[in-house]
Amino acid sequence: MSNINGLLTLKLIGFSFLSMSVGLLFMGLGRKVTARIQRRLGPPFYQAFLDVFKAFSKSSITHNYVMDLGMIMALGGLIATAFFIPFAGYAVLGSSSIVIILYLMSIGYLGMAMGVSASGNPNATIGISRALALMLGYEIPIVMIVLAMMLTYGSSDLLTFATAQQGGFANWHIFKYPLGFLAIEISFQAMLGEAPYDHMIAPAEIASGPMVELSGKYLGIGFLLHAVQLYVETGLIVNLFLGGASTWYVFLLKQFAVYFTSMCINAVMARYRIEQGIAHLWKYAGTLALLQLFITRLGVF
Amino acid sequence: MNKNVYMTNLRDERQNAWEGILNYFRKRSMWMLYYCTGCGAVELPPTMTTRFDMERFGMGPMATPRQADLLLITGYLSVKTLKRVIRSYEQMQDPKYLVGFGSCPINGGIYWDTYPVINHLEMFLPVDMSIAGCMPRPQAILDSFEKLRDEIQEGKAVGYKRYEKHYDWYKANQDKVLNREEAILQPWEDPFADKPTLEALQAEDKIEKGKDK
Amino acid sequence: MMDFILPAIVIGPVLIGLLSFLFPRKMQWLIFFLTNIVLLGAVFYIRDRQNLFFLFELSYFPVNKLTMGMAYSQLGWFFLAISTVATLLFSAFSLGFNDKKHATAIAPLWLILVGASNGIFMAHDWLWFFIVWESMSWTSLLIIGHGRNKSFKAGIFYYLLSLAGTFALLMSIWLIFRRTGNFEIGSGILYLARASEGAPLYALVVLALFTLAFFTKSALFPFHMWPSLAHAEAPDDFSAYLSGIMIKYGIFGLLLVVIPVFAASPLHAFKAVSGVPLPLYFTGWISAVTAAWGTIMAIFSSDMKKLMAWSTVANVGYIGAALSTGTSLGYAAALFHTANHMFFKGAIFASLAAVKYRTGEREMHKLGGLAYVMPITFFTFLLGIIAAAGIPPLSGFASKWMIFQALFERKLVFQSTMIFFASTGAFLYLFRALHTVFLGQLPRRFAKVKEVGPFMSLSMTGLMLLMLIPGTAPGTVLKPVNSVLGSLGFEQVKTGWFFVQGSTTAIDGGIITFAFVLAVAVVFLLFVLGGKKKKVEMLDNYTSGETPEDWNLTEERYHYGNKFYQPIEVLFKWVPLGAVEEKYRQFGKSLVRLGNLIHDFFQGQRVWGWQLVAGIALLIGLGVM
Amino acid sequence: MKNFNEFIQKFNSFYQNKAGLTRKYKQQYQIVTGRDELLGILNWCKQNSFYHLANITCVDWIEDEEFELVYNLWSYEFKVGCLFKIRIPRAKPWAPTAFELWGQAQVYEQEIHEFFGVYFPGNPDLSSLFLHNWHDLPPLRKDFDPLEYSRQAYTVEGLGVKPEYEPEVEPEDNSEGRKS
Repeated sequence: MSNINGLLTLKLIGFSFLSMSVGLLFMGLGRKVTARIQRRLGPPFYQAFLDVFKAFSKSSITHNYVMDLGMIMALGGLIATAFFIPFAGYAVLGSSSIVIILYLMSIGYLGMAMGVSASGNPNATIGISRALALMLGYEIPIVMIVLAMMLTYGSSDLLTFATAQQGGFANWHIFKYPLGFLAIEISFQAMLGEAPYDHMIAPAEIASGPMVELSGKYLGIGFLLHAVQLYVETGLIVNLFLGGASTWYVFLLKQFAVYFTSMCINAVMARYRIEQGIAHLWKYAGTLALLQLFITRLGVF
Repeated sequence: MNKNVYMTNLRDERQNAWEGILNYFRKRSMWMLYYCTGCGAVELPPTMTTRFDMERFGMGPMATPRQADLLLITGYLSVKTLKRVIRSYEQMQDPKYLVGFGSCPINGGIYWDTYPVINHLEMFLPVDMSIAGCMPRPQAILDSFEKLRDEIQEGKAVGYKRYEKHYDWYKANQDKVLNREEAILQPWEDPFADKPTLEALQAEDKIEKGKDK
Repeated sequence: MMDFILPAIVIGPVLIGLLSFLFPRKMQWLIFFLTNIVLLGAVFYIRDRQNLFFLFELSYFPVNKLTMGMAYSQLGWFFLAISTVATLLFSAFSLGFNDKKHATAIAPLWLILVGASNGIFMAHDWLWFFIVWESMSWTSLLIIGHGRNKSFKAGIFYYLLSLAGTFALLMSIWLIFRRTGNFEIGSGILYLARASEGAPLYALVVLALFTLAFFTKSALFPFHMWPSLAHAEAPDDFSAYLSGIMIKYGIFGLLLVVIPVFAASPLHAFKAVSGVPLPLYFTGWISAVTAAWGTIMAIFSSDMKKLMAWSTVANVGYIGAALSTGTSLGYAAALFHTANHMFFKGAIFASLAAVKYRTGEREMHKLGGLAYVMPITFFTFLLGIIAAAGIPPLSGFASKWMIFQALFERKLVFQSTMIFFASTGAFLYLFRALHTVFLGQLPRRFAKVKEVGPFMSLSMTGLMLLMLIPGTAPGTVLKPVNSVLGSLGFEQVKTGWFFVQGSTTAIDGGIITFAFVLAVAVVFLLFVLGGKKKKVEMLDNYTSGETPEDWNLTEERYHYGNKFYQPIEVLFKWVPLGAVEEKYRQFGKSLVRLGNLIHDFFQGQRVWGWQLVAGIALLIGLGVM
Repeated sequence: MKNFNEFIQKFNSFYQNKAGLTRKYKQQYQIVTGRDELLGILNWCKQNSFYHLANITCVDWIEDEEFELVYNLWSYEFKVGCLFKIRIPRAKPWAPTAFELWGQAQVYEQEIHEFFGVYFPGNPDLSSLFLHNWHDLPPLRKDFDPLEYSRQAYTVEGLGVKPEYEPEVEPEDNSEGRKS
């Protein structure tokens, strides 16, 4: 509490815009990647910025105060999470506890879920119920991996994990915890809601689920939400497995590498049914993570 | 010169510099909602996929009218679908643009003389761009979108403002076809308005047959 | 120091309760409320007066001089304080809740219960402990029953389980008394700790009996099903008390007896798994299973009070898991979560009671959209579920984080995974409750529902504050917790007002809140800068261009609330979730059968024949002897 | 019944005077009968393997002043289709409902009622299915003039639509813009 001052406030505001811009940049690049896989030219890489700017300039509808509150709370919660992600070895708040990150992310989901289901459209709620059901699938493997790391280092600080991997490729956790990395890659796909775990959006089935009633700036907030989510989750993986980074461009490159993999999978996969998706996550990601945790636990004995 | 002009773009709307900047973003990011009533939608997949790739202009399909900027009417409109189109259009948020595909929304197309199909969409909703042809080819579609983008940048595609300004006029036209209360040619007098039972009808039939004999 | 303030706190409410039977109902609730205000003052008056006691001699016991009574203890005071604060808020709520239409006659009984509850927390010896424990049990039975048949059945079930616990308690007390010769709690604990080396079996049996007693009270596995019956069927305003405070007696008991024994006895007395004594390790697993089980059951419930009762079970599981680590961090986490759970679950039940007060409906899928007409209730519930899901910056996060730190200190990673599963699941069922009750579409019949009255709103606002403050400044609760730990002889947790040091890292509630508020402010700025927004009515929704009236559908069908997590239900089809209940039911059936047999023996058709045979056998037997 | 010939024999022996069975194409037969025998024969056919009612249509024979109802049946057993035709007077057209034999007949009859005005006593729902707010003659009757209707109902002249507003701008501006 003592280190709150004007400078920190400015830094945090800077970080909030950084996280949004990085996410938006990735979204544009991701669309480009998908387009190239489909042998198209694709939109320009800054397309996501145009989209968001346009969305904010449009007029919009709201159903009630809960919708406004929910959307603001969602993006606010996720940006607050982004503050805890160490960016290129720099934790702006001085703390980067992974437990905080995992729990603080939920406020984003809660806000989103609350905002869209206050719109009164049943499609939105169906999407939310799918997203939450899926959450039960991917959170468990992630937590097991995180616990395995915590076992090794006796710390739950993300920055500690990142700094521990410095000094060449061989130290990266991707080689130290290969099973864990696989598990978290699968979970990451579900976390982002990309194929084969895109039941939440399902445009042709439930009219884009949670986003069905979002218009104008609400949709813009929805886009930013996805952008910040991208920043947070890729940042998490880079810090956990890819050795963090000491310079900002290396960090961004690594983050993009993670997202690139995900987009490649997304471009060629079909969608699971919901319970299949959860079962799949538990079966594969869960087993891999459990094995990883077991191995690590035995090593520590 | 043209005395038969019924619907005209609002050209007197002055746009300031800020609007000009916004228009740039609007034209570079158009999200479509297509109302697939007729055969027109069949030309959209080629427009979107590898060969023509609409996405390079920032255009893409959206699931609901709330999210979309561009409403495509891809084919004929019957009175019953007109009602849904109006609802969808009114659920869209400003600025919004409406594009009529093919000849059906222009003048009824090959359905111009049928009883349920409306002839001119412009009487009911402000059309920003019409694409002639039955059906328009992807080239024509892309060309028209190019034109629409230019009009957006110049501030000419302001159908939504027209709709707002002349809402009474549009509403009156919509009401004329949707809330019709009287017959147009000849009112139908249902001979079975009192809903007789089968037995009653059979008995009546017997009597008539007896008469014949 | 012999003082009459302790009996005033304990016996006072009982006497006032008995007296208030004479008054009309409306007055009873006022008396209840006023008494609680006075109690709050008294409780804070006795703060830190360590050597306060009130004992009386039992002179009719000829054997040795036995005393019975109450004494101040730091642990007891902590429980006393948080429960008194919560009770005051609940009583303010009840004052508003019990109008002409909803009034129940439970106020005097509730006062007696408050007295008994205070007595438990201030107990000096087993005898007194047992007396107040018993009176708490039957009073709560009467309250849960409150003259309704279905409720009474639930109450009986609760009471039977309680009774089993009471027997276990009585037996363990007797076992200790036989060896030590007195009823003092402190000396009993010391004796048990010493016995754990010499006679480990004896110590284990006694501890197991105690644990059984406290598990039944706190609804840990396999006694996890009574809250879903009792909490759901109890009077709506009382459910908050039941779920917030009464479920904690078991936790208090564990902290009072079981934990100190393990702490005082040497580690090698019981085998240890990763630093945890085996019995405690076992309890930890039971707690983790309880947490997961309660979560899954909550996900499947469609009755909002039942759902929250299952959630209570899950939360007690967290507390139990934290206690079972046997570290001071664990005890602090357990105490912290106990306090937090008291407030957030109280808030949740209070808001649900407010919903029921206005709508009379308990099935979640029949409700919906109430946030738009009952904002205060909605915010209470919202903050309650944020706290319950352990989302920062509310109170639940700090305590859940501490629970994880405690589990991690012992490297109990698999238990942690289980607890985390429960925690994620908590998010699922809590959001479900939020959506189906408060969001979605408002049914037409509830369109004219209004916010609840000033007393209830005020009480709920108080509960909201009590959830917000410990989240930002955990020190407000952790500092008293530290003094409890100190008095029990444990190491204290490093904490400031905002800052808590865990085993792997430290958190700062102030920083988290600041970051969150700042992020929300940035987003709010963006939101304000964005284009114009227009408010549209609820049913102006995207429905493929159609309006529901076109399909002749009712609005109710559009509230997506029933079978909310159907995919998960499909996944858990193979888990015998009702197995324990089924076992109890079979046991009950065989008891009935046995009863029928005895009944038949005396009153059946062949009664003469049986009695003749028995008589002859008896005669022969006597003759032989 | 083993083959379709047997069916024909039986049919002829039962309904010789009431209905005529003729072959139209290789796999299509035609039964022509009257309104009174309709349900009985339909029922008999259903009992004897023609248990699929594909659809019901109506033909307007305006010169004969009659409507023709065509029931399209199919037998999976014989792989034979059967057109079942009755004629009813155009002035007051009604026919008994086949709803109790085939559930799907309800919708077909509803549609025929809407587009031809044929009444089916016993059908539970004869409300409007496709047309919106219709007050004219049923539109598929041959005495209905769709061209004239469309002209009066949907064109600018027919609706009497006034200009949205008088264009005040210069004519040059109009010429470069889009035409209406």
